Amino acid sequence: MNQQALIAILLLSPLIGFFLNGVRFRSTNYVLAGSIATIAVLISFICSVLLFLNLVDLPPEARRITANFFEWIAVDKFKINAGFAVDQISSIMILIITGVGALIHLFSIGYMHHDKGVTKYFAYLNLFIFNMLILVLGDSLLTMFVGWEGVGLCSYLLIGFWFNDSAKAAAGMKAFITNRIGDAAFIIGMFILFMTFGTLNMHELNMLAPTIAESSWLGAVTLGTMMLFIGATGKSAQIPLYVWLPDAMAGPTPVSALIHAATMVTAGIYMIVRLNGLFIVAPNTMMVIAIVGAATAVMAATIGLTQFDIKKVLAYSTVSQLGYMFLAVGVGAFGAGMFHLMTHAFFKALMFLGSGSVIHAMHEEQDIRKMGGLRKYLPITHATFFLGWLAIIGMPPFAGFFSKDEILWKAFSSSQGHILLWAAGVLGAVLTAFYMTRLMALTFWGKSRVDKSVHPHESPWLMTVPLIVLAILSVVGGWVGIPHVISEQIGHIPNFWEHWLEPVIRKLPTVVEGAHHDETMLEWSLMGISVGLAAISALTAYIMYTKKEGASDKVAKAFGPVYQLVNKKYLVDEAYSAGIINPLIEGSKNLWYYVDVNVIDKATYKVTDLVRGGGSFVKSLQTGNMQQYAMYIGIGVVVALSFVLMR
Amino acid sequence: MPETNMITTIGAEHYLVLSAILFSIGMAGVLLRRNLIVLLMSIELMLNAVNISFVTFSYYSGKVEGQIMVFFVMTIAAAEAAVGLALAVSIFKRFKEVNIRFFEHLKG
Amino acid sequence: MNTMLADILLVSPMIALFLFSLIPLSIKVLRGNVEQSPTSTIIISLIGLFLAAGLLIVFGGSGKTAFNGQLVFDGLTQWMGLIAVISAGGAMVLMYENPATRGLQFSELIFLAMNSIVGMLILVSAVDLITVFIGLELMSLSLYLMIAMSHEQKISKEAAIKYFVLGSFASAIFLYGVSFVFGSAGTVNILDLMENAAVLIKTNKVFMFGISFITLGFCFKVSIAPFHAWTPDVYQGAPTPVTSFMATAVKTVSFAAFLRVIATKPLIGSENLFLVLQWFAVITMTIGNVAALVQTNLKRTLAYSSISHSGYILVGVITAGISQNSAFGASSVVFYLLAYSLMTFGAFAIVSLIEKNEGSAIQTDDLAGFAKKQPLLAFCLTIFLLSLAGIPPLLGFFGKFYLFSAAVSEGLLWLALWGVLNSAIGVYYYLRPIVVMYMRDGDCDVSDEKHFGTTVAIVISALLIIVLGLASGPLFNMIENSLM
Amino acid sequence: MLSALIFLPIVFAIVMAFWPQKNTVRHLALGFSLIEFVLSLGMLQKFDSSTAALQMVEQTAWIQRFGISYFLGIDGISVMLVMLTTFLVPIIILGSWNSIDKQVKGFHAALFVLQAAMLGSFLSMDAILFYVFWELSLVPMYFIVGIWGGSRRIYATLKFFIYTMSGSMLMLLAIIFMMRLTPEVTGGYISASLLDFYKLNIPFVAGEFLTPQTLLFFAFAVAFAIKVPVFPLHTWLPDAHVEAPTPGSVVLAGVMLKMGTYCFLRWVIPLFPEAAEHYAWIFIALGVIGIIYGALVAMVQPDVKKLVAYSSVSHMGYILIGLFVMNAYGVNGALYQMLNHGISTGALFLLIGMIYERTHSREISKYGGLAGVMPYFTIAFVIVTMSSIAVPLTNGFVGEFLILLGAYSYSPVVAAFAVTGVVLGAAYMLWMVKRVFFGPKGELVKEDHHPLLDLSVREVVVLVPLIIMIFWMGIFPNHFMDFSKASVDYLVKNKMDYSIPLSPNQAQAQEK
Repeated sequence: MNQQALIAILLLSPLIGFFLNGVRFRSTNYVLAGSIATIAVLISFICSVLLFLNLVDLPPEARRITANFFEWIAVDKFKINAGFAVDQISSIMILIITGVGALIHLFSIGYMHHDKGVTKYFAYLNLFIFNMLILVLGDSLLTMFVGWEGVGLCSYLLIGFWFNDSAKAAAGMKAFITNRIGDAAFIIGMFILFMTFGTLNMHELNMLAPTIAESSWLGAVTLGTMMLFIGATGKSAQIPLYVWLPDAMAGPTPVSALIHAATMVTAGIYMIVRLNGLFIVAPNTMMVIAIVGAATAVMAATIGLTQFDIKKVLAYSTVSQLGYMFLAVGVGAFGAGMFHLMTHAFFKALMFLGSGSVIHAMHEEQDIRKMGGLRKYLPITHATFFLGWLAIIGMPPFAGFFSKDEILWKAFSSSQGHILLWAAGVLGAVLTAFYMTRLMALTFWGKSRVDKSVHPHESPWLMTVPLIVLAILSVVGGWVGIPHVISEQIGHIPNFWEHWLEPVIRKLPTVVEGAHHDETMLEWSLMGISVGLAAISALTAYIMYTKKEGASDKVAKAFGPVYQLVNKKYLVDEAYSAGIINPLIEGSKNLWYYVDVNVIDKATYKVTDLVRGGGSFVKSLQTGNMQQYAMYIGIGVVVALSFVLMR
Repeated sequence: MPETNMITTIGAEHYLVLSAILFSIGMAGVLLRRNLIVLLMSIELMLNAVNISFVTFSYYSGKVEGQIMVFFVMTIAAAEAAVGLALAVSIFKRFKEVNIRFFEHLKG
Repeated sequence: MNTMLADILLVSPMIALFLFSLIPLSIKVLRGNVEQSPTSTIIISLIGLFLAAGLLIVFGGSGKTAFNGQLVFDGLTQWMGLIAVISAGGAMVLMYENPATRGLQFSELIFLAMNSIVGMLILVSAVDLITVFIGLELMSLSLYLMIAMSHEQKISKEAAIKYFVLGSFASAIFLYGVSFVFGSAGTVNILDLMENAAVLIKTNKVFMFGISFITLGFCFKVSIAPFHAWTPDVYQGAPTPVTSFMATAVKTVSFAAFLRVIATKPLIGSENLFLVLQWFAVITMTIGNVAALVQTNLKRTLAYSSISHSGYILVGVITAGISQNSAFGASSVVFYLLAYSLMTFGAFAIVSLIEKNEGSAIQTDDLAGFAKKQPLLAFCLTIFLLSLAGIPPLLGFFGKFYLFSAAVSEGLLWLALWGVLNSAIGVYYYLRPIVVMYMRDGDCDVSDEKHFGTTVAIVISALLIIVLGLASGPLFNMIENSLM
Repeated sequence: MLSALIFLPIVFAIVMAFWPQKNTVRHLALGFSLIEFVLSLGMLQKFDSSTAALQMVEQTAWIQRFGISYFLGIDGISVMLVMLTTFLVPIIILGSWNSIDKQVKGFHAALFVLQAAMLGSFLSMDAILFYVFWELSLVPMYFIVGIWGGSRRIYATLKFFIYTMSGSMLMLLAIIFMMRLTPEVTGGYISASLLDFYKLNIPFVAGEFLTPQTLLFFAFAVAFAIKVPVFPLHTWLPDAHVEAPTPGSVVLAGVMLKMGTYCFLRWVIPLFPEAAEHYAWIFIALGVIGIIYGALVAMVQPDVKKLVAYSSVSHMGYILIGLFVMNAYGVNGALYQMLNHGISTGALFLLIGMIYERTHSREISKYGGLAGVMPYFTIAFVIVTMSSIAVPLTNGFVGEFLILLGAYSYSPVVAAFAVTGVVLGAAYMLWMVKRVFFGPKGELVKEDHHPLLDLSVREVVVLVPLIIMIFWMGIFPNHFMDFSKASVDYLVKNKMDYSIPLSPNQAQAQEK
């Protein structure tokens, strides 16, 4: 089949699904709605696979399929096509999006079947897939931005899906507005790049990027990429714009899995990888990205330690993992970043869906303090969740291990790397292991604290099948990118991942010079440190939360105010509202009251009053006494005469 | 205008000054007096001042038109007096009042 | 004999008017002081007016002088005369249908009105200052009586006496000025004055003295501040038809005479007088507008509005005075007066219709609900007021446009600027009645008297304001060509 | 053709005024407005978008003495605004089907006169003719607000009228002054033709305020700035919008505000290019202030209509910036944003009108949870909101993006400030949406005595064209921009020495 047609079908299929469900959004026929939506995404998935196979057939340097459907905006030199490109990077993304997406759609049929708005829900979900595909396929920054904002919109709609709850609607709004801050910077970034390079086509931008790294902070590339990165911090929930993501858990759980774990939130990383040719010549930006990523990874992880809402824990975990990815791209490990993106998509989607299954079973209960011992009620969920847990804490040979290890190694060894970045990464890993284990322990293991009225039960197959598939992926997903050091030991399994991405990824040199053997040793030892620490951490958590009742409280008490601070999420939200939002609203009220009402209108009234005052004055001269009138005439005559004759 | 000597002969200036004084008196009357009839008289006085001025100019310039104009002015003054008195009479009949301070209802 | 006949033909409009004015009065006398039906009176006088207008059109605009250069019949005479006759005719229709004026003495009132019009025609055609004075007095004396004689009303008497005293006072000032002009120049004929005025103005202070007095006398008649003070009181006190008569016809002819004196170019050659007039124009516009803003009485509002319009027209008169070899300024004045007369007449006509009984003071707020009861009349009043405010494409806008473009073309930009600023103030009080009519609930209606004639006159004026507004170009050309 | 476009509505208005049957007035009006729309489509079909030339020129002498002519013409700058006007009127009539219940005939007559005046201002190529239409448009609007408006309608309508009138008075004087200058370029006779005005070379001295070009520039600019409205002159707008009946608000926001920005493009920039360039920073700064100020103030409005009114101030700030950066991006974007704002804000006002008809309240705090009660209404509202806050693939994005791009190429600082509007715009709109549609059911939504019915068929018919336009213009902007591109590019390139080219046969016609 024609490649362009494939791309068109890929894109349009979810859109058609959206319309089919959208026009009958009040229907409660969840089977029909779910089937339409799932089939639409499945079609896209098939197209993605076909495109991927087509791509594989092409020679590595020519692996790029483009489709220009029409000219979108054309003003003067600014010409943007509705153009889409499938290359090595985007092909992986569309596979993840449609693949994981299809699974989550399937899961949703089971999860949402009791909801009145199920058709609307599926419509939104399809719309999201459509926008996400535009985001990843768009071959220029602007077309990407279309999807970028589009997914934001869907996220807004889906977070606020249960709009009758004011807090949920507010969470949606918060997500949109926070993202808008990033988007504003993104727009400026596009302008800088367009003014510098005369194009927004990402392929061309990568080509045109200078070969020599730009050292100035105010260089066009540095500024431009910095702005794009600020955009990414909004979409991918990094410091300082991450605050929306935990609140976004107000949406239905499959949405959290799809949008707020697997796909949308990774858009920032994807964008940077897509523009790696550009970012790599802006070392300052790279440094900022790495630092922000590392900081976010650690900070979000610490918050994750203290949360009791199952989805909140996962949300902070997502923020933390996204931090990892930024750390990766920040140190120039674009391939590793993408790799972690993919594995994370698998295991985090799995965990979210798993949590969904738990919540479903627990009748909308999300507090892990009220769970415990669910293993026996939810065996499949537990098993799959368990695999996901192993993946996320980076236990070999699960998916997370390979990608996380790659990132840590690059953070240490790349020319952009630094030992502190590595240390932060390891700290993050340790914390992750701890809170994830805590989550497992409190939810599935130990004694049941389940309320008597609740009778947990395993979810139907519609929900467990996606869990199983994702669990398998979480296990094997990492095997496509086995590092050399390991593959050398176990039989030279080629690193498909690196090989595949090689033509489109620019690499930074490794600074750890020296003999090949030393490097290998180093890599092994670093790997050992991180895995070992993580394992210890996980074990500690396991003991603390299953074996020793009350140990956690003691620890919490020991930390006292620090614990409180972390539990309250470092009071960032409060600081934002006290420092920015409330002053803005109060200030605006004052602006309205003082400037509009008291200055401008008052000034207008002053003018009218002046005129009216003049009128009253003239009126007061008009006394009705004719002699006074005659006097005016006399005065007029005298003044006029003296003026005429004197001068 | 013939040469005149302020001190020895009575010249145009004297007449004109007289006319100006009369005119001013009339003006002052209009401005200050309260009685309607006196007001009418003051206006007549002003017109007559004009007449003196006309005659003076006519006499000293040797042009006769000025004197003719006086006739016109006198006629019109008479008509004006007639109208004025008619108004005054009708007002007095109606209101029993000739003080012009009475007529201050229209104002503002 | 031939010159005699020619002269008589030239003044035939006045003669015709005078003869027709006698008819109703004679009938009344012959019938033993029994008032004949007002309808026949008004018909006879309207025929007279039409005849006069026709004669004015036929014999008027030749540029010939009559009676040894006392009267001149040129374009200015013709246009201003026609405007005056037509608006006076309209005012007479109002008199016929207004309860305050249509009484036992209707034929006398009409007689006075007709003779006032004769005075007006003399005024517009006079080129000799004494003739000007005669025309002025004939017009004014009739007018004093017209104001006073309508019924036993306190305020109309008061208005009459105020107008009379101040008017005579101003006449005396005017006349005093004439005597000085005569003294210094040896002539009072404007055409003769033109020849040596330029020299006299620079050298002779007595002449300047006289000219200033004359100018100020005119300023009184056309209610230029600070000589305007009589206007609101008299306009308010006089019966509405007479007010309409004063505000349109009288003002038009006064301006015509003013224009004729001033536009005799050298007279305004004095820099100082020129400046004084400019300041007067500014003060007049301002006073008229700001005072109208705070009025509640509709007639008084219109009176102040009339003052402000005098200010605008004075700008045109000044322009006409200083413009070299161009009738642009003068034409703009004529055009503006035409527009002004139509819209002012219309506004007063509607006020006249609304007056329920004698002496009811119509407040602006009383108009509430008028649009519901009388949509056509309300629409017409809207047209008049918008035209007064200068909203295109109505006639008033083009009047202002010509006036101000004439001023700009003569370098009087600041006067034009002040004029437009004032128009913006004016908008407020012109919109007020519209607001009240359309946007407030009430039960304002016309009085029960018959009002067919007035309605027709109103509708015709409104139509003329729209049509002439759109066709203002050719009209202006006609005026300008005839004034060349 | 163009004359027919302008005068047909006047004929309609007269017919309306004398139409004997009360109950068919609305149908008649709708039919008339559709005829007008079809006519304008015919015009569009004849329009040649490849040239910057003035087309379909009609010129007849009107007031020869002053070179004032009845001179109509259309080019790329005006064509889409004409279409916007004819497109919105049928929608307005259908949208006000039930809300206007007194003096129906009068209302529609006023609406048609208003339409004629607006079309006239867009199509006039003669200064005085333009001024006539410009002022004429105030009168019907004045009545629409004053008669059919809310409780403070008289205050609002007077404020509207006097504000606008004060500005245009200065403009009249400036026009007169410019006409005085034309003999230099016409060979001796006065002309009010815009084409002759373009030829004028008015002296300009940078930095000195009292030079002709600067003064004329400000006289025109202030008049238009009041209409737009630009920041410190904007206070009439919220009052007028809040008090106006729904159709009045739609016309006001949809078309009348565009008259101001259009005239900046048609008059101010080409006539006084040096002054415009020299003082552009003032207007750009005011535009930026307008964006931020409008957005902030909109955020705290308790009345939903006032919120949208202030959002207009914010949006018009964008357009102003786009115009005064005077590059192809900015101007194209601004012109496009005019259309967008017309459609999306028009739609917002219609939607607010629909809910107002049901509840008779616009207070945000009394709503809440409307989405559960009126889902279709909510969908429409959210779509329009997205357009208003410029989400890609809706019309608003294209215009806003191009304006920002233009602003960036003028000065990155301007773009940096202007871009805050992107955030604030989302904030105030979504916060309003949240409070009105989401959350627990509010006081008005809960009440049983007036059941909140979802959109009727008529209302759907009103909204669907607007929503179609929102997406059509967002996805295929070229379909619309192509009409104006030639003219705008020509203007931007030749702004220092601008004159609309005439195609040969038109030039001949003008010779005659």
